[in-house]
Amino acid sequence: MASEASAPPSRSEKLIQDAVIRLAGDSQDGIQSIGAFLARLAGRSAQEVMTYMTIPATISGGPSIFQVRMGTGEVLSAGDEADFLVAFYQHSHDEHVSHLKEGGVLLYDSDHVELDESDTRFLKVGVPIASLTVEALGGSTREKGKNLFTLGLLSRIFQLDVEKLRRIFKERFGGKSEDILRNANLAFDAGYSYPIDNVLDRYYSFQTPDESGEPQVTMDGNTAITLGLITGGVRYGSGYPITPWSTIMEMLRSQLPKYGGLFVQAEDELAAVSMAIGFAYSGRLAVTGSSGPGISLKMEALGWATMAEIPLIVVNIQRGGPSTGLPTNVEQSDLMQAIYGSHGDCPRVVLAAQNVKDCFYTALEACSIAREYSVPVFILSDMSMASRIEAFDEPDLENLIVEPSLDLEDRPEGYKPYDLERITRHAPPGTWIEGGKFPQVTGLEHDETGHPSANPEMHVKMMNKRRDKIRKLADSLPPSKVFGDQEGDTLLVGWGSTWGPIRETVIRARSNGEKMGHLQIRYLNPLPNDLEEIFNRYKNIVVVEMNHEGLYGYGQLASMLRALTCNPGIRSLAKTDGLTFKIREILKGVQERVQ
Amino acid sequence: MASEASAPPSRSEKLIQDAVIRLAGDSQDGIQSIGAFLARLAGRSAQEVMTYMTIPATISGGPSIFQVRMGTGEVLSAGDEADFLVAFYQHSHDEHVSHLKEGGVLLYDSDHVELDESDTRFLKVGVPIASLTVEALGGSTREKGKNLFTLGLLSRIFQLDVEKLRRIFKERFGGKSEDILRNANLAFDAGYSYPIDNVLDRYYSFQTPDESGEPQVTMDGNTAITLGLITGGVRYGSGYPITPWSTIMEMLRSQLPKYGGLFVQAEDELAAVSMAIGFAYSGRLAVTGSSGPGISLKMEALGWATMAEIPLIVVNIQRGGPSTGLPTNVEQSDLMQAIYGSHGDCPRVVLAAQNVKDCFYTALEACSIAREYSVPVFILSDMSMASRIEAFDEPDLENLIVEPSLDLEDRPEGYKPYDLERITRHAPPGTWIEGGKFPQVTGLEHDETGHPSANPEMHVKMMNKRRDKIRKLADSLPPSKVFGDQEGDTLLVGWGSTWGPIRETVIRARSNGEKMGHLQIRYLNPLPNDLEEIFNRYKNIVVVEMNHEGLYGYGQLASMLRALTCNPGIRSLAKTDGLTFKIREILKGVQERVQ
Amino acid sequence: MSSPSVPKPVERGTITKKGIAADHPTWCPGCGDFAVLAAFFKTLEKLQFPQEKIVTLAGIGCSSRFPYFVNTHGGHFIHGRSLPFATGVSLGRDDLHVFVFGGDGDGFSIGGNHLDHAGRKNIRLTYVIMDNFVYGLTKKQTSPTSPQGFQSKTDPTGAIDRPTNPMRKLLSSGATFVGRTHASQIKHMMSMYERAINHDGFSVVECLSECVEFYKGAFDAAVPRKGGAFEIIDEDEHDVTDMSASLALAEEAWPGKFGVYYQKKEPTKNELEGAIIKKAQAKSNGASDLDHLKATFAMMK
Amino acid sequence: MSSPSVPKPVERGTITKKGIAADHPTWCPGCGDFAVLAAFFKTLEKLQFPQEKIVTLAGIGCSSRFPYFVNTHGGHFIHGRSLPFATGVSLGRDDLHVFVFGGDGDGFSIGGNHLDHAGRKNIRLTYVIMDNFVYGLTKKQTSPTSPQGFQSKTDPTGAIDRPTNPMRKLLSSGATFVGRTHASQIKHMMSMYERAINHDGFSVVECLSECVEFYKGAFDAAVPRKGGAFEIIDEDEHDVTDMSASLALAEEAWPGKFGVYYQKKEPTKNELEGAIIKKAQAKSNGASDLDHLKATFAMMK
Ligand SMILES: Cc1ncc(C[n+]2csc(CCOP(=O)(O)OP(=O)(O)O)c2C)c(N)n1
Ligand SMILES: Cc1ncc(C[n+]2csc(CCOP(=O)(O)OP(=O)(O)O)c2C)c(N)n1
Ligand code: SF4
Ligand code: SF4
Ligand SMILES: [Mg+2]
Ligand SMILES: [Mg+2]
Repeated sequence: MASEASAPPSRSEKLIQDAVIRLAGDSQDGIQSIGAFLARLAGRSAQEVMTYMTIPATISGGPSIFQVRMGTGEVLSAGDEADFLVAFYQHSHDEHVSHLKEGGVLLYDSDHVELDESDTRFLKVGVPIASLTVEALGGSTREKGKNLFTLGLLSRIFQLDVEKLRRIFKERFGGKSEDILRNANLAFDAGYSYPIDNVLDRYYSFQTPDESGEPQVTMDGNTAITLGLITGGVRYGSGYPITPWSTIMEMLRSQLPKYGGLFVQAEDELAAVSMAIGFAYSGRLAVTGSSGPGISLKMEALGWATMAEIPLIVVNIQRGGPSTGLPTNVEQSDLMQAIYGSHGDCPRVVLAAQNVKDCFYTALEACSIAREYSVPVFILSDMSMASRIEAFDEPDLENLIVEPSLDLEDRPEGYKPYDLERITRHAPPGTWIEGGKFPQVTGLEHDETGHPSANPEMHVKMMNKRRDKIRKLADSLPPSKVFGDQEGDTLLVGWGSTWGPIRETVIRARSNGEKMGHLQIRYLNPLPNDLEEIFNRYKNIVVVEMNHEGLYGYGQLASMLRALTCNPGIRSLAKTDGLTFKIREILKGVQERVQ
Repeated sequence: MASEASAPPSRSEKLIQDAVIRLAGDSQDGIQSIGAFLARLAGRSAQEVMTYMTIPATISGGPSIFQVRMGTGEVLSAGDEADFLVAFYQHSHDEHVSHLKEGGVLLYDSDHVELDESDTRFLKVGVPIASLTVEALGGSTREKGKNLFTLGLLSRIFQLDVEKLRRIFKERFGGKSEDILRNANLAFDAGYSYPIDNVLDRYYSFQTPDESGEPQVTMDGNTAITLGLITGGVRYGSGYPITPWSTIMEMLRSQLPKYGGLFVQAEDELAAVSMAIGFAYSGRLAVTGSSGPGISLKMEALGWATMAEIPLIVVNIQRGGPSTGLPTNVEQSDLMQAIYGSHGDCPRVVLAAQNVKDCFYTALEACSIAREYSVPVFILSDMSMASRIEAFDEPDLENLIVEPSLDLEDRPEGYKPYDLERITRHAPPGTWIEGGKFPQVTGLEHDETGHPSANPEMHVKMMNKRRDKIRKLADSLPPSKVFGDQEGDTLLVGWGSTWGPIRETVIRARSNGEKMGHLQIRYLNPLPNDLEEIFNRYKNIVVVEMNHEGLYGYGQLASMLRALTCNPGIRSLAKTDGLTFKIREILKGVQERVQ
Repeated sequence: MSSPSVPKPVERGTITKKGIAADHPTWCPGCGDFAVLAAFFKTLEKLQFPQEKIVTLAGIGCSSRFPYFVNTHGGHFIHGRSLPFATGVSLGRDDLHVFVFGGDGDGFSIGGNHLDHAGRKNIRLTYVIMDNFVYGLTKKQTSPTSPQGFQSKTDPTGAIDRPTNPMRKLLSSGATFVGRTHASQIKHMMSMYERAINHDGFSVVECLSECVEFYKGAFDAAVPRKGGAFEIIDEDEHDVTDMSASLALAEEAWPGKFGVYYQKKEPTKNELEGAIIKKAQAKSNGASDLDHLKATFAMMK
Repeated sequence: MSSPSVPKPVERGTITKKGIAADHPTWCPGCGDFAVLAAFFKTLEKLQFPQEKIVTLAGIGCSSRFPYFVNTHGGHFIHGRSLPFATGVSLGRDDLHVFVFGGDGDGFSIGGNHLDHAGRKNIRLTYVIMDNFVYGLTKKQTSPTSPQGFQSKTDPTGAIDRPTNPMRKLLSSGATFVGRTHASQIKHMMSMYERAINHDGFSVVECLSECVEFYKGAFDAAVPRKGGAFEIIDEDEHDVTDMSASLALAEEAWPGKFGVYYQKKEPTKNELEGAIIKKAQAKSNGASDLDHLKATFAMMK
């Protein structure tokens, strides 16, 4: 919608590339579902889409928003400002009107919202949403259905594909009572048929996307991680509820039985990680996960998994810290802990997913690394990706799926669980060992047979063994890919969910003639081998991350990169306000840090 | 003893500066007590002393050594090689003879040890220790008393002050049955009167020390920490047993009641840290502690202490990691965890003690920092210092002691537990607040009154508040002191118990004409402000530490210093063989790393 | 989010409903926890402890938000560790009135071990478990007290694990006062709180408190006006000092009985530690901290 | 340190004392744990499970070194978490025979909560608590079962906390087999192990096993040849399926009774999860993993 929104009125149809629509109401109003329907529709229409939502901090619900950005071009972030604001209540209006672009469309429920007449910054469209919904549905529903009424309005305004939408309703409500689906359609129809053109002098229409490619799937980041794990062969796991990790364990709990597996809700996170390690020791690739507080509780057992060389996947959906912190806000402040949180020198693998699609592929990759290197692998995601919906090309499941197998083949005589000559491959219990000498796994320093050893040289050798395999992984990584300028003034470096905003920033800066590149690091431990060389090609390196600049003025990744390269050109752009980066924040921050 | 040992025999007395005596036997033989007696004697004679011992890895005891280095000069490490080896058994001989200097004295129990006649590297002195002890004590004692017999022998050889020793026996055995003291004296006398000059052609005598200074106290590192805490005003604490932390909690448990305080053995480390936080919240400066595995379990609650801004002292007596690791060996591999182990950006203070004396002063300082900055303070020590005995000048207790007080004075109206304008000072429960609005402490992000707030700016402000006070601490630190050359070729940097070996290395290198300095960092978080400037004065910086060089070739402190300064001259000399550094290891390591 | 709602400065010395109430609770309308709070206020009004000596502590959960709603010194700790935290407060400051509130997940799942040990140590404090048979704050997962068959997000086809028997667990811990009540029975609740508070030792009350959002009707079987039975223990029949009898009561079928299951005066850890201190200090005859310290150093010479 | 002492290659198929013994135990001479090990070997010899299907797991402590001394697949985990670790092994591999060994500190102190939850979940495994009333490995601190008055390094003037009642704790957990025995009574021990192993569910046996190093004579009161009484439960009198009766037995004065306190067949979590899997798979009529995955993705379109 971009600049068109402020063009002079003319009852006409405008072709737009993408639009940012913010729905603001209360969490009970079902605005999440309008958002989800729109997102799914976009996915089915080969459009790009990205959503963004807030969760009310109070238990009993409260103000909440859902923002959808959909369009034909590449959608990289949820948008700094909205082109379209739907305000259900006065407080929704008051809180969010500042997020609406000048010249944007302000659609409000005239039953609940009163506007300042003199404000002419926006195109104001009042619709008595509440009363019309009640009227359409026959009064008994206490305004329930407002969301679908609004979706009807939006469908009219944006000329959305109504048939596709109805199909989505059917799929969604099909299993429930007939009434529900009927009411949904009634409310939708009422909105769709509202004479919006009396007040809005224009329809919008998205540029026709290219629907020839792969079919798209639409899901949030936690679903993508879950499906990535299942595709990668995870059939067992254990966890304990915590926001925003819970939805992964809930989905695994309901999905795994079909695949012959199971997920245990443990009594706490200490038990959860221990059970997952038990599964892994028994020969089943397993997952555990949590968010900050629960991850802290897993640190001791994770040290065991490193020491005993057990494959394990650990998911951390980061939220605002420290301590209980900001449970429903985003932050990327658990990176150092993922690498250094257990006592002792305790190498493990840390990966970070950069968008919803990548949540799927990172989970998949975590499975193969865990298996191949017999090591715990962290997957870092965060609050913002957990519930953000995006569309992406359906993965090639036939080729990607890994059906897990349990290798109980006899092992030859002299089998060593901690052979110094090779990467450890445990023989799960149930395996016969020729000669009848069975292996031990242990958290004590040990010799090759798994028996305790305090021998100084053995300790040195085993420490190196555990380190060397991670170095081997580093050697096997693909070359890091820089987007944009391959050398020049400034390289923006990020990790995790900042991918979209950074990418969009770089596109914008380059279109202004700046020489800028973007490198998003997916492998945080080990770091790729080629970083130093890449950094040397730029005058400035700015590391963008959602954590605190700490004592010395550097965010967590920035500190690590300085330690790695001793490149004094590394600058840090770190913030902790619990919100995702806006493009203009990055632009400004980079400007300030770059000479 | 040094070079004299290999001088040609002549029944004479030799003045020596110091001697390294290694006693090798089984842990049941009481060799620890000979060592402790010698150390105490040295302390009372204004001599310097340092001990070193191993703990058998098996439960039922087993081979064990105790090494004492005592003398008149500065004793900085337990000594690379022994001047004197006492071998009780064949295995003691076989295991340890390689640690004896060429030309050193090999004193062995001829009842148990057979020597290779042809080996002429050492001065061999065989004494039938076992049978003579049994004979002296009347047979019923199953060789018990061999240790005191041996102490008698040593007293004769080194011309020790027998009267002082007898007084020490009396203090030690005085409380027990008469028999025990009598037997001790009998065994000692038998050893002392053994005609050692028939086989050993020389007596040794330490140079007369200067006894005019302060009286000395002799203790191990864990005792020093305990007494430092008590001097600093700690009266409450909670812990759970683990080697090598247990002796601190055991001593606190028995000492604190006298001071009106108490120490709780908790059900686990999670409870221990929580109880300690409860004590602190109730207005009592409190301590918790553990070693690696237990420290990992405390990470979540420690995050709360940072967030709620609660003063707390956390002691970590490091041992070999990761996981259960090498429970009875030394390592310094928990530094990163102390700084980064909790989820979120979670600033806290980390101090490291560098020798036994410093264990006392570090504990004392930790108390004052915790109180002043209302923050958790880590004290890092390690296995080698925990049980190592040293002598040092008695502290000026009158001036150092802090008698704890509970401030329940009324607070004025509008009192804020998290005032942004000042460092948080909690009002403990029991405090009346004028106006009757009582404060909350919490691990959620909060406003100044302690109530939850998810406001983005508030989070930013509070994050800065928690960080800024640690920066303030950095600003208040004394200038870092470099020993030796204040600029030049090489600066050796260390932390913790490597102080002695590094210092001795620098002394030795400088006496060979090298321009070398030594900086031992006691403040690990925050790091002192002047490091960068100091580093710039040297061509090479070599960071010496007992942990692993990790993925990128740098130990934990080395990584931190590289991140801090981006000084590419920083090299890392890191090792993890579970043993303390030898001087020659450091010399060689530095040589290899320095061009 | 937090506009403290104390209306006027409170006078020191009298506890009133107004003075003891802090923020407006953020619980869902209809949540049983409101009644628990109200009954607690009334009990405090009756007992009239000095307000500054009351301290309310909690772990994490809907119920654990309790301290924010009470205008006393308060602490909102981490999930499952409220008891050891409170143990520190109680042993550190025997002059305080220490209250702990929390949910079934906080108390029986992640915090289950601390219950056993605070119980056997007989720490002087009062602990109220607001049991709603579900995880409220994290939005409907199975809790250790969820009955078999309960459909939650983590047991979409119905819970299969046998639930914790709360009374058996509490009795087994060694707690010296164990009571059971229901948030819909204000008077009974108040009498339980009062008796628990007046008990000198570790007192714990399980209070069934309905989560209207995620487990509506969970406790109807114990609500007379919903056709249930609220059966109260007859203390003429039941000897509250008889552990075996109390354990047998705990085995009764759902919804079981309400009231005091067990109460026995045993020395508190507070007393016992106090005695150790007294003895240690008596031995040294009024020596100062410095004297003690010097004596210890003298032994190191 | 570890010279594996298996003398000759073992033939697949028969469990012998020689084949099942691994390293020479590093326990102190005279430690009760030797007898526990010996009785375990004998029981295995009798039961003749396939050796490769036996797995011995443990936490940390003297007793927890057990797996090193048994020549089967084994795992030496971290302190207090052996049960959740074993839960993963049992649920991951229902074909295995899962054994867990550990001490009183490991089981009742740091690991106490896991006991409650493994018990109520009725995980199929056998757990032997080698209770010596003291912390052995860390050299004589008070354990949760140390009696009051016991002088340890952490209670130099005698323990003051009331100890855990092991039988009450185990019964309360919901374990479906709870037994008690004594390391000095080899035959009784063997019968307990055998019955525990044959029980289909979570079976736990407390075995008093003397620490000769740090708590000599702790159990003399239960050793007939030292003048004590080893009283065995009369199962004609005691109904092992009656929880209240079992709990009452647990209240008897020291040294109490030995034998089976409780045994009841309840569905194991292994079975119940198996049923969920079966049902989920029956619904989809032999669909492959790929089919399932594709179907799920189709819903996301
Ligand atoms: C270590 C940790 N794990 C998990 C969570 C997430 N969490 C918060 S409250 C809660 C359980 C809530 O249930 P309950 O204790 O029964 O309280 P209720 O909300 O039902 O009152 C959980 C799992 C957390 N905050 N910290
Ligand atoms: C997390 C953690 N805390 C503490 C320890 C130290 N530790 C090892 S064994 C043990 C207790 C031993 O007692 P018990 O479980 O009764 O076994 P026993 O040695 O008596 O057989 C302790 C505290 C540890 N290894 N890990
Ligand atoms: S979710 Fe349930 S327990 Fe929580 S406030 Fe709402 S009704 Fe109460
Ligand atoms: S310390 Fe005690 S429990 Fe441990 S091996 Fe020795 S006798 Fe056995
Ligand atoms: Mg609950
Ligand atoms: Mg024990």
